[in-house]
Amino acid sequence: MTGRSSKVAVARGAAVALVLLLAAACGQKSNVGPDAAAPASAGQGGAGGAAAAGQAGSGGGGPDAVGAGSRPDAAPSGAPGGAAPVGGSASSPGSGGSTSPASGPGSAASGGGSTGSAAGAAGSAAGSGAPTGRSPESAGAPSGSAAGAGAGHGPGATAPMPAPPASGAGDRTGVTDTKIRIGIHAPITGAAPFPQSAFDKGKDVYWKYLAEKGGIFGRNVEIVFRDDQFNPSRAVQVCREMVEQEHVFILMGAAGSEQITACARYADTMGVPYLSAGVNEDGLTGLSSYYATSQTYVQQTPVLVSYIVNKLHKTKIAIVLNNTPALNETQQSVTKLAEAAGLDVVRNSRIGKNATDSELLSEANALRMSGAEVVYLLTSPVNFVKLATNAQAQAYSPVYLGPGITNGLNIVAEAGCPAIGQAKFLSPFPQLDVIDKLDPDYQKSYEKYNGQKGDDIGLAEWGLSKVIGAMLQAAGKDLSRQSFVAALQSGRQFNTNVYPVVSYSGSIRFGAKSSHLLEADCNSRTFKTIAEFTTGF
Amino acid sequence: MSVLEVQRCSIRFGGVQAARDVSLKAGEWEIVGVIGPNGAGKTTTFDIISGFYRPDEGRVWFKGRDVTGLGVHERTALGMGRTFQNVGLVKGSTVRENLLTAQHLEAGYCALAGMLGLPSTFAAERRLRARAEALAGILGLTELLDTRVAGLPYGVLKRVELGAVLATDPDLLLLDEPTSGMGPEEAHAFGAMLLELRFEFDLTVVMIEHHVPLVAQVCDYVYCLNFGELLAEGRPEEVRANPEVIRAYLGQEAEEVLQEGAS
Amino acid sequence: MNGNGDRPGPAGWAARGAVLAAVAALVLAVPAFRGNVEVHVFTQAAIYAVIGLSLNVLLGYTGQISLGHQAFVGIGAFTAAYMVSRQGQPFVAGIVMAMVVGGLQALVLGAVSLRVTGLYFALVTLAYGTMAEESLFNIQSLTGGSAGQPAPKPAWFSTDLRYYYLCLAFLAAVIWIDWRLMRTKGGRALLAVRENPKVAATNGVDVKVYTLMAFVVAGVFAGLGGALLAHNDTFVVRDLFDFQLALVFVIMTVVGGLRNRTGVVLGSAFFSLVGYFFDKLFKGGLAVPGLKVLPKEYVPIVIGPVLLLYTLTRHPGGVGEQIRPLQRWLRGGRFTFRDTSESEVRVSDVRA
Amino acid sequence: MSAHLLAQAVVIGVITGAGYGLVALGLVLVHKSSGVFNFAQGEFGTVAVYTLYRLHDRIGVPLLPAMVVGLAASMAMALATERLVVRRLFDAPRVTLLVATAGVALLAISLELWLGEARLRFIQPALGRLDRLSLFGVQVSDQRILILGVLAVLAVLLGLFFSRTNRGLAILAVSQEPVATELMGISVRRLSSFIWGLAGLLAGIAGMLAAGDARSFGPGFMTFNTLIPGFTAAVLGGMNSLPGALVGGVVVGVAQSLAVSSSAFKAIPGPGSVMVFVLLVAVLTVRPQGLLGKA
Repeated sequence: MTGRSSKVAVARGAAVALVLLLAAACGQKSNVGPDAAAPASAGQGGAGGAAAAGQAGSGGGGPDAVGAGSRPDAAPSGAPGGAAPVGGSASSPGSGGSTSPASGPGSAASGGGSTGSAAGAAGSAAGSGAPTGRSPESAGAPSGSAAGAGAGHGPGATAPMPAPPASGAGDRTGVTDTKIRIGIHAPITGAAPFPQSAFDKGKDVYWKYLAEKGGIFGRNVEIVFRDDQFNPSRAVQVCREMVEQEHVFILMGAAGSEQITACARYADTMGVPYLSAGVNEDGLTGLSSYYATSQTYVQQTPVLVSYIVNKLHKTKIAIVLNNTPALNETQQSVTKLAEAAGLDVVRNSRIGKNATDSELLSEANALRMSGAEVVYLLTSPVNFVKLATNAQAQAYSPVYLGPGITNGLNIVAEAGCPAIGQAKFLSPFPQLDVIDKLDPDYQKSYEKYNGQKGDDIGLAEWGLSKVIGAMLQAAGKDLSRQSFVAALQSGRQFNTNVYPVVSYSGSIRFGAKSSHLLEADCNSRTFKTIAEFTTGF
Repeated sequence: MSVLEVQRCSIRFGGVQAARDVSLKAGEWEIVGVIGPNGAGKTTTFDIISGFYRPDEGRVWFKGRDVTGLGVHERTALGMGRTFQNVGLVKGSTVRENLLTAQHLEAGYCALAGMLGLPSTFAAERRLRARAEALAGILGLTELLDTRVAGLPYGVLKRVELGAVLATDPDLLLLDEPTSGMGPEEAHAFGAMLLELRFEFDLTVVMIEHHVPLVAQVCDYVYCLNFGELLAEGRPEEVRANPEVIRAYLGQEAEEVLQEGAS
Repeated sequence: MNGNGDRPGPAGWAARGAVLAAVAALVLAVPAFRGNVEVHVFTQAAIYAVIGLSLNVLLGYTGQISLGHQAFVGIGAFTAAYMVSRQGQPFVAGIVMAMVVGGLQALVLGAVSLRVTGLYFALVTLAYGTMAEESLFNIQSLTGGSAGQPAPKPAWFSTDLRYYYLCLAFLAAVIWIDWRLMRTKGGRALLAVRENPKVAATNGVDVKVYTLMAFVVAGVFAGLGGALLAHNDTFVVRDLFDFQLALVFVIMTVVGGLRNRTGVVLGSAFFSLVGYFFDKLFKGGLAVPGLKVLPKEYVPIVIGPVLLLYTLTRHPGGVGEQIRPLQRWLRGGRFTFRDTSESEVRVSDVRA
Repeated sequence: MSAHLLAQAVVIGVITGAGYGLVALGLVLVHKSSGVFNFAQGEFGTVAVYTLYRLHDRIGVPLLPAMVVGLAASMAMALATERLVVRRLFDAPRVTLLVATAGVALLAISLELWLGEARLRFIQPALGRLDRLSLFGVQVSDQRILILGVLAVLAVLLGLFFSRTNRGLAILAVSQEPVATELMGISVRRLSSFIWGLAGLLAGIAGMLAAGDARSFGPGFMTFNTLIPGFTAAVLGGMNSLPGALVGGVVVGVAQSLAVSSSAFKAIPGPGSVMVFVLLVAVLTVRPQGLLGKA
């Protein structure tokens, strides 16, 4: 981490070098002396740019001077580390509000109230900085998305579903008497994609099934899907599209911790409820609109450690995580608990999301040299399979295990067998071998609508949809973002018998207590469920 | 004191001794000719003078200053101008642009200032353009100012090139075969023009030339090179009479020389 | 090239004025009536134009190829993001720093280009881009690693629309600088150096210095483009700056038409908007019978190379060449196709 | 790092380097004959792999015929490139050609993304045991032994081809004296298509071996993984020496794996690419004629 001072030094060096060069360019016969000319004109360069910007400001200025006025203090306060994105992206909704016709102040107030208190209760570092920084934004948020609608109605705008103006009843964006629009983002291209066909087949099954049973108070759910390309920046863009163009009621993230974190932060600034399978807590803690539908990585750690100790009876463990800051907490918790449980952590390493083959090869080699019997693994499926393949090529096959949303999918077994051996992953959803026992409707419905047996990707979507369905049901007939949030925070338990039971409160957003443990079976090249709704061993 | 003085310069490329102990002088307002059969090292000598090559031994003095260590552009800044055997122009640009490019050092503002479009630079540009047009007038190129150089006939190109060199405001003009590709009368006209220009722009001229009549017409002094060495020097008619020179020219250009002798 | 011959009458000027007004309205007014998400796309087009002009300085004016321009841009983007969200500096500081750092890294590469020329230099730039993508942009303390770095929009330009106008202003500034550069000694020197360093030198141009200057200018423009890009997305991630992007930059500049300002701007804008228009035409991707649906993300890299090869083999002048007659007309000249055929090939000549 | 780790890094490096050497061979061939830097060389290989995958893993065509078709595909692509792009730009500056071939590569990548889906494909090892023999504790699979073998054989064959056969000699002649060769009644164009075909074949082989070794491949994987190291290898060899290219490949491979596995570079992410970049610049500035070339 470079300090301010060194940065300044760099700046000075930079300036000097450039000036020297330009001075050289100015040298020779020209009457303008280099030393005099270059710095002066350089100065003008900066000034010129600034001036240009200024004019643009006055020239292109929209209405709202107030919202803008309130910004400058927001920016610096958002500066240090984790809080930055909050303070930063906070600017967009405020602006959204600015361009909007003054709509539903009542709703704004209420929204601000609830979320603000929520953030306050969550007493994390980000949280503590939050309420002051965020309350105006979350207040502006509902009207902000409404504003998006207003803007969307410009010539040729493609918003098939107009958002009804927010009434006193609350923010009903994406909700009509017959429809509820839900946005979901997942990677179907990029570094660690789902096979698109499977994903598309699965995403509507539960909602069709529900529609036949009368929907949710007569409303059917319509899914808007976007590919986030396994890229956080892209994820934010597609979430913007879904919120500001498609006007969805809530957002869901299917997989990919970085994408989920990035999008959740955006959703938070817009006051749009955001649900995803549990991933990292760092960066999500204190977000007023975020809810995890399954255990976070940290929550899964004790389960895994107890399994290593009590079931595997191994002692030498290596820890390999994707190299992203959000997983530092996971690495710490695993290391701490493992050592506490008397395990010997022989290697603790991070590998890049786009690690090259040679890097994975040398990592596999290093693991082998470390003599680890168990590898706690939290990486993208691709890196996992490549790593295992390289390890096997080195005649080294430890037991792989870890938390997972995607690593427990059968495509991983197909790709990775035999290299991955009896890899074990916790998962929010069970595997196909037990689903008929837990929820016979899944296979029935899947076959009904797709004419073939359902796969586990469909199952994952089914489970998540079922949770959301239960929540929408709980929100009651008069559905609005406020009533939905109220239902979630009521502390009521949502039981789907597919995903673990979850319950939230104003301060508890990682509300799941159990997970399923899956194990690779390389004879059938599938994952099998070896423990359902487990909380430890 | 002489404007240009080359002192015993030698240079070799790999095995080839391109120039050995070449020395030559050019006084103010002099027009000095450099002749010699092909491959005699004339152009090499020019490259040493103008700074493209650094001699292994020897020195180059320009206006009483040792410029041996200076780069090409620095010598230009001191007032050395040079043309090339195969026309040295920016072919993609128009005549006007070429004449402007040549005034690089006359601009009187710094590249950065120009880039930022400071008011002063607009004035300076107007000045440069005026000067370019004036030059074009002198060389009878006014009509062609906005035509792209690439298409123009060889003779015209030579004139444009001359204009460009003059635009750099030189004190010394190094002309590499200025009349190549010209007919006798064209060449003669050129000679006449050169004689005028020398006073108009008070120039010292060193020119590589094959056209012996032209050499006779304009040169005050002539050096003859052969195999990279100085073969003879003196006033044109002396050199032309020099038997060694005739022997050197025997073969490729002998008959030419002889008939010149006759005329 | 000033349109010579008879000047147009008042009617003629009116017509020209109308055309210009229409263009201005398209650029300035239309976005005001679109949704934020669309404005975000238009802003990107403006920023791509800045990047295209940056690459044009190298490819067009100095004849130095850069296949690592994603690094130039990326470095600007990450610098700006770092300054704002890690150092708590204001937006302007971020922009300035991005330009300085961009200029410096270009300067270093330029120094290499003085020793390594032509094809080999192209290799160096390619390797440089990949190195930046795989290594530099993964240094967590500076770039946030694969999680990326947030880069909030500046306070006064927090709405997409205002930010769009801000970027237009920057684009205008860059165009102005580029225009003045080519109208003054600097630009003339660059063209001379590109075509024939010997001639340039005899004209008094310090070849080394001007080559480096070109790199610095390109680097500064690219840095600016990167910084603007970062704030437009409010979020920078290394995944954006990959090999494909570098090629798209080259393609948009070449197809736009090297050394033709308007052409480059159009070409760049086109390649940043093509996905958007494609999406408008075929919602949810083009379904070619018998083939997979073509998602809009891939459109630029599918049609880009095709256009590139077509341009190189058929119309080396690119778009710029095709619109020359129109430009001449707007400048008050006649609408003719005369002298639109420049035989000279438009991608840089190799230096011996 | 310990001598043991060092030895391992070297072994791994030699193996990966062999792959680079194969790519470098194709690059050098094309450059020798037509002075083109062929940025599409990598993608020729990827296309071969995709064809093989479709036929073998999807339709179930037996391996050998599928491989033959795959190689044919990469050769076809190479020939198409030569005919439709390179030939049309025959007189254009070489950099134009470079940009054009880069365009071809991008086109191929985009088509693979579009039609072949953006995801990585995993394949089972084509043959034999994974731990055939163990060098310094590095398990060397049959696949890798095969790579080294193929490389050796190709090297010998090409060597013979260029020293013994008329056509080989003719190609060398072209690379030295195009005009003179034309005068001698040898069709430079026919030779050039032949060369490109050969380059395509080499690329195809390289691609299949690489994919088989990594046991996975995706759109543009040859370009992303091997093009720059391949070029660096070729440059190390002076850009026109076939043995030089092979040696260069091994050098690059070893340097890369040393960088990756040594603890010194742990601070830097992606040390491999940094090493390649440094190597490339160093060679070009210090010893442009390549390691084997004479000053």
